[in-house]
Amino acid sequence: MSLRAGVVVFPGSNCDRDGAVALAMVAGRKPKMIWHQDTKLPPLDLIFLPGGFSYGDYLRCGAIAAHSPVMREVVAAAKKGVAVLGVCNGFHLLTESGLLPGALIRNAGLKFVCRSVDLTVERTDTPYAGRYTQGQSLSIPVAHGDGNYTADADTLARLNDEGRVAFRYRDNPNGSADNIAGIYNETGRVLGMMPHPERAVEPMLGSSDGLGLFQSIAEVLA
Amino acid sequence: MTTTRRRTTRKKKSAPDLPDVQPSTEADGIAQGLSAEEYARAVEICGRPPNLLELGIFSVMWSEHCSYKSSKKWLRQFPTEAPWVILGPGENAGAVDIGDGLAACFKMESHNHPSFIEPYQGAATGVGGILRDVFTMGARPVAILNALRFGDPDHPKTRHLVAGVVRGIGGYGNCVGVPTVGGECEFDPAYNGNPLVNAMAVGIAPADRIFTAKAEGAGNPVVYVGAKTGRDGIHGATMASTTFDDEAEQQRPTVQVGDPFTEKLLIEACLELMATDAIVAIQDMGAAGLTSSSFEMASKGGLGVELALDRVPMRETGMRPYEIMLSESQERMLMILKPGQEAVAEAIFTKWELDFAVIGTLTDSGQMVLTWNGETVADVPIRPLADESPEYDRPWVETVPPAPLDRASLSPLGDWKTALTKLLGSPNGSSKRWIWQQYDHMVMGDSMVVNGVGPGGDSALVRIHGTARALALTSDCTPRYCQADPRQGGMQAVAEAYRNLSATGAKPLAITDNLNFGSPQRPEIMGQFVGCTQGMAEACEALDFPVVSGNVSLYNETNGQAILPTPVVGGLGVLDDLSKAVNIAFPAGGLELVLIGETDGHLGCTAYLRDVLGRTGPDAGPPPQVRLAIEKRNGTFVRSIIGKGLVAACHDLSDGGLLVAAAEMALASGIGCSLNITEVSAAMLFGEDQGRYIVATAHASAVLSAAYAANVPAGKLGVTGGDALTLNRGRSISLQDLRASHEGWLPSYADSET
Amino acid sequence: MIRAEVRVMLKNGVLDPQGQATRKALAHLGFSDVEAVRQGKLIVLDLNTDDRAAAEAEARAMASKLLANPVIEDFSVELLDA
Amino acid sequence: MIRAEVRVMLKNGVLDPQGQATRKALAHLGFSDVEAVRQGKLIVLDLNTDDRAAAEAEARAMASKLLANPVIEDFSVELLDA
Ligand SMILES: Nc1ncnc2c1ncn2[C@@H]1O[C@H](COP(=O)(O)OP(=O)(O)O)[C@@H](O)[C@H]1O
Ligand SMILES: [Mg+2]
Repeated sequence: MSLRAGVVVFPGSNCDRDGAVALAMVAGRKPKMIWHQDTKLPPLDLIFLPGGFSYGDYLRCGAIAAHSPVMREVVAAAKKGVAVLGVCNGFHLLTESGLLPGALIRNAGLKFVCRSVDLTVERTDTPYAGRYTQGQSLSIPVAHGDGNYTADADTLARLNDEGRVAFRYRDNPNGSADNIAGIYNETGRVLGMMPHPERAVEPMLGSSDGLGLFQSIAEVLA
Repeated sequence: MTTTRRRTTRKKKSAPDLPDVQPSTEADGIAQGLSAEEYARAVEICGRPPNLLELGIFSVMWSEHCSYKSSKKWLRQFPTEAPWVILGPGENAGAVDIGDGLAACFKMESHNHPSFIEPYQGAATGVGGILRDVFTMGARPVAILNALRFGDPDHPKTRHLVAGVVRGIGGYGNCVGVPTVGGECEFDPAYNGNPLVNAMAVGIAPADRIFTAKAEGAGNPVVYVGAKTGRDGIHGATMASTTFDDEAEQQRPTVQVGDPFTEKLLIEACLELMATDAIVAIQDMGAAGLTSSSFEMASKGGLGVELALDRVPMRETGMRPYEIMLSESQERMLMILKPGQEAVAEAIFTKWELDFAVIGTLTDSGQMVLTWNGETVADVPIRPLADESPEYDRPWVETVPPAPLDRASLSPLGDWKTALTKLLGSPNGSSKRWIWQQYDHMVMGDSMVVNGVGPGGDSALVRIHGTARALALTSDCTPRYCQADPRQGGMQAVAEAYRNLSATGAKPLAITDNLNFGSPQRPEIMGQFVGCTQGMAEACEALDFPVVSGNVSLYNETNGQAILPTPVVGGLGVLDDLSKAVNIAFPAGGLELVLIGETDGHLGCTAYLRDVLGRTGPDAGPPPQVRLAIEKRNGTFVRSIIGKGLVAACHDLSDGGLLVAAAEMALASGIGCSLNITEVSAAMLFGEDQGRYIVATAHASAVLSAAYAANVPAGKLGVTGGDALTLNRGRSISLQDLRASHEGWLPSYADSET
Repeated sequence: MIRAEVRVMLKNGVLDPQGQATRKALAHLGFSDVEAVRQGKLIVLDLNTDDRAAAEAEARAMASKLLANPVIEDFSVELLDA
Repeated sequence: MIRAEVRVMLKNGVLDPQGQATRKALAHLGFSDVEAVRQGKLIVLDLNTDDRAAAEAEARAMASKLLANPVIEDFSVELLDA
């Protein structure tokens, strides 16, 4: 079986095509593009919430999109165990819709930052990280103005204790608490991360380190 | 969603009461920027004094910005044709064939004045405007470049302008999801009162489905889409100087604010509609908004147009026809649809939550007729207004280039390491990473990384999605050369773009330009304009590198202090096999370095003179000569050896000459080099002779014999390796020190508070 | 018509990078007795109603549903006359 | 210590894309009688002084020098007690 992936397109999404290209590379077929006003999801193994500026990131990043009709379905699907990967603006959506704890605020440097960063793989026993090794260093780009992860002390302690930090920055580009670059939900099937693995899937893009994430998905979820 | 819903005006006025329809006088004409003679011509064309609304139309259509009245004569010199050119100047953007049935559409535009008033919004709306020029043609935008010029870093306004402009460009480009892949950023006191913000956009369209602004078919509906119209950017002077001052405060024109989110929706909606068969013609509403867009579409088709202005979606209450016609609200487009296609179009725009309104029809009357609540408020002939738009042959005086430098008068070089460090760490020579890291330069997943390096090379490389080809993109101009010798400076801007493309292996195809100058009413400024355009035309001709689009920005001066003549050239090239692309970074140690081209040691007008010796202006001598036949020969040679796979890295020599180029190559990868240079002098190390490249190669003898065969001067320069830059096996400077200087200046300048 | 103002501020304890940067910038401009700066949002709503109690309830509902993020922000609502 | 609040709003007539997007989003959520939404900034300053007149003058100076952009924004200042 090949991976049934869906990429949700919100007004203002702009990494939807990049995500679809990366998923097609590993899935052997094109993912379904899902419009934000859709009220029913097709059967899917993975829902990809892409980066970009949904609704211009006006008001708060991801806030308006989190209330779109399709997000109700995404939340319901996630609760039933469907895997959901939110990258960048997709991570904003996951926190805004309550699928992941905490919030992402303005970068500590106040500037948009687009560059490659080094990440440490914190955990490999999830559908996203099986192709990596514990502690492996990945070079993956970030591109965001609001990627500064914050949560209250209890939440941070819980994330750390329960091993729910997916990746940490080796050189923190945005001031995130505990160098958090990505986190899982309780089951490890929902992952939100600021770096863009879909921008690191072939040497021409400067790194293929993101490919392992998509390969893991294809292997485990299909 | 508004379709044809009527807005109620606060104070309902019937047309005859509107100030807009009162007859104008010559004084009104002059107040709106027309000359007495132009006003007389307007009266003649109308057969009566135009009313104030009509006068507004004449005034914007005949403005320098829309009519190119001072520049037209000189723009005609530019070569605009080549077998690969699909559309030359005259449309929203130029288009060239890039293979695989695809076309690249591209253009550059300035937003200098708005960026000075409000740096963030000025720069942002500049990006928005140039993107619209490109997707109007049916091309999906794939890249943005930005060419920036600021005043003296120590001038009290500069830091704030740099921060605001860069944030604005990023704020818009990042949000619409088009990568900003390259550009320029220079500082000079001549821009203290007048920074330059030029933005270039590049898009890709199917070569056989390019949309134009030529209206066809009387009776076809005229449709307005996008954002609503507000009082943004209505020409301040015009408003203030007419009798329109009741409710003055309320009607004050406002700064244009960009809405990149709406632009993103507009891109998607327009491209979706373009994939159907509904559109006859399409035009974005740029400068002079609805006036120039409707006017141009009708005049290109030889038709008339009738618009019901009360149907225009409006953001504010109480707007009058004059304001609607002259508003420069952003993110709006005008289209002519095929009959009966309104519903198809409306459904798409509704899906993207954008305004859509049928506001008029094409006619065969040849007149532009505007109505307001059913009453005619303007009726002007289109053809005569377009045909008789003024054209001036403004008086000009030729710039006399300074006498050659007396080399003996220059202080001796001293320590080359100090000079190199200074050049690499000067405001102009420093790395612009601080800028491009604030731009999403990777979105869309086609920005190429070669030898481990993305931005910062000679040209940006953008894969043509789904193909094995890539576009190479660059923007170039050396204003200090243009000031000293406009003709040579104009040539050099084109030649440098040609070199920057060639240095990646790409075949240079065509250019766009942005001609930024002071007031054309001063003969010495006009002389700069004439000289620069002559030089550009010669270079384009000689290099087979035609001009397919461009923009002119005049009157860039404050208190009689003009900017340096700045004809920015945006170059586009194509690589047929992207795997053959190279960039400036040394990929490994142990490679040999070969210098291509001839070195005479020209020091006039160099960065060395300016940044190390502090000599500028007439004191700095003439710029280096551009020898076009040699440029072409050397460029062709470099492309051929890259194409044969003989080259591991390549960089052209520009500001700072040989040593700066070698240092930039080393810094890009972190691999050093050791150079052998017989004469260690400022002239040899830092001279800016044109037509030169450094090539790193594992096949030096093949490169040298190919050069010999092609009659191209070439010689071994050194080898790569280590972590320092070493001269003649003697003294060296560590890359770490060079990097500290090169990467240090801009962040420490721009991020400090005072 | 009733005008409601929703004031959204970061919760105490949540780092405010913008406020901090503003404080530094003010200090550089010579405003030396600024102890602390917090930056928030002001959202002004024009509501098509004349019922003040309903307007307030509605504004609070909008704030808690969309305008503020309860994880990091507090809000307050004030009514003005439009 | 005196607390001053600087309210910064876009001038009348200046496009407010954030406010517009928020209004649409509220409508989608079923808040149908929202006529208009404008979004501004609220900057809360804690000033190390007890002189209310001086505090107000200082807050105004900060607003016109840094906190508001006079080209597109208006501001107002209000004093609270900290
Ligand atoms: N404003 C800018 N935006 C993006 N990139 C920039 C900007 N300014 C400079 N750069 C990048 O920095 C590098 C050096 O610029 P420049 O010195 O003008 O190059 P060159 O001399 O090769 O034309 C180029 O890769 C250029 O694209
Ligand atoms: Mg170059």
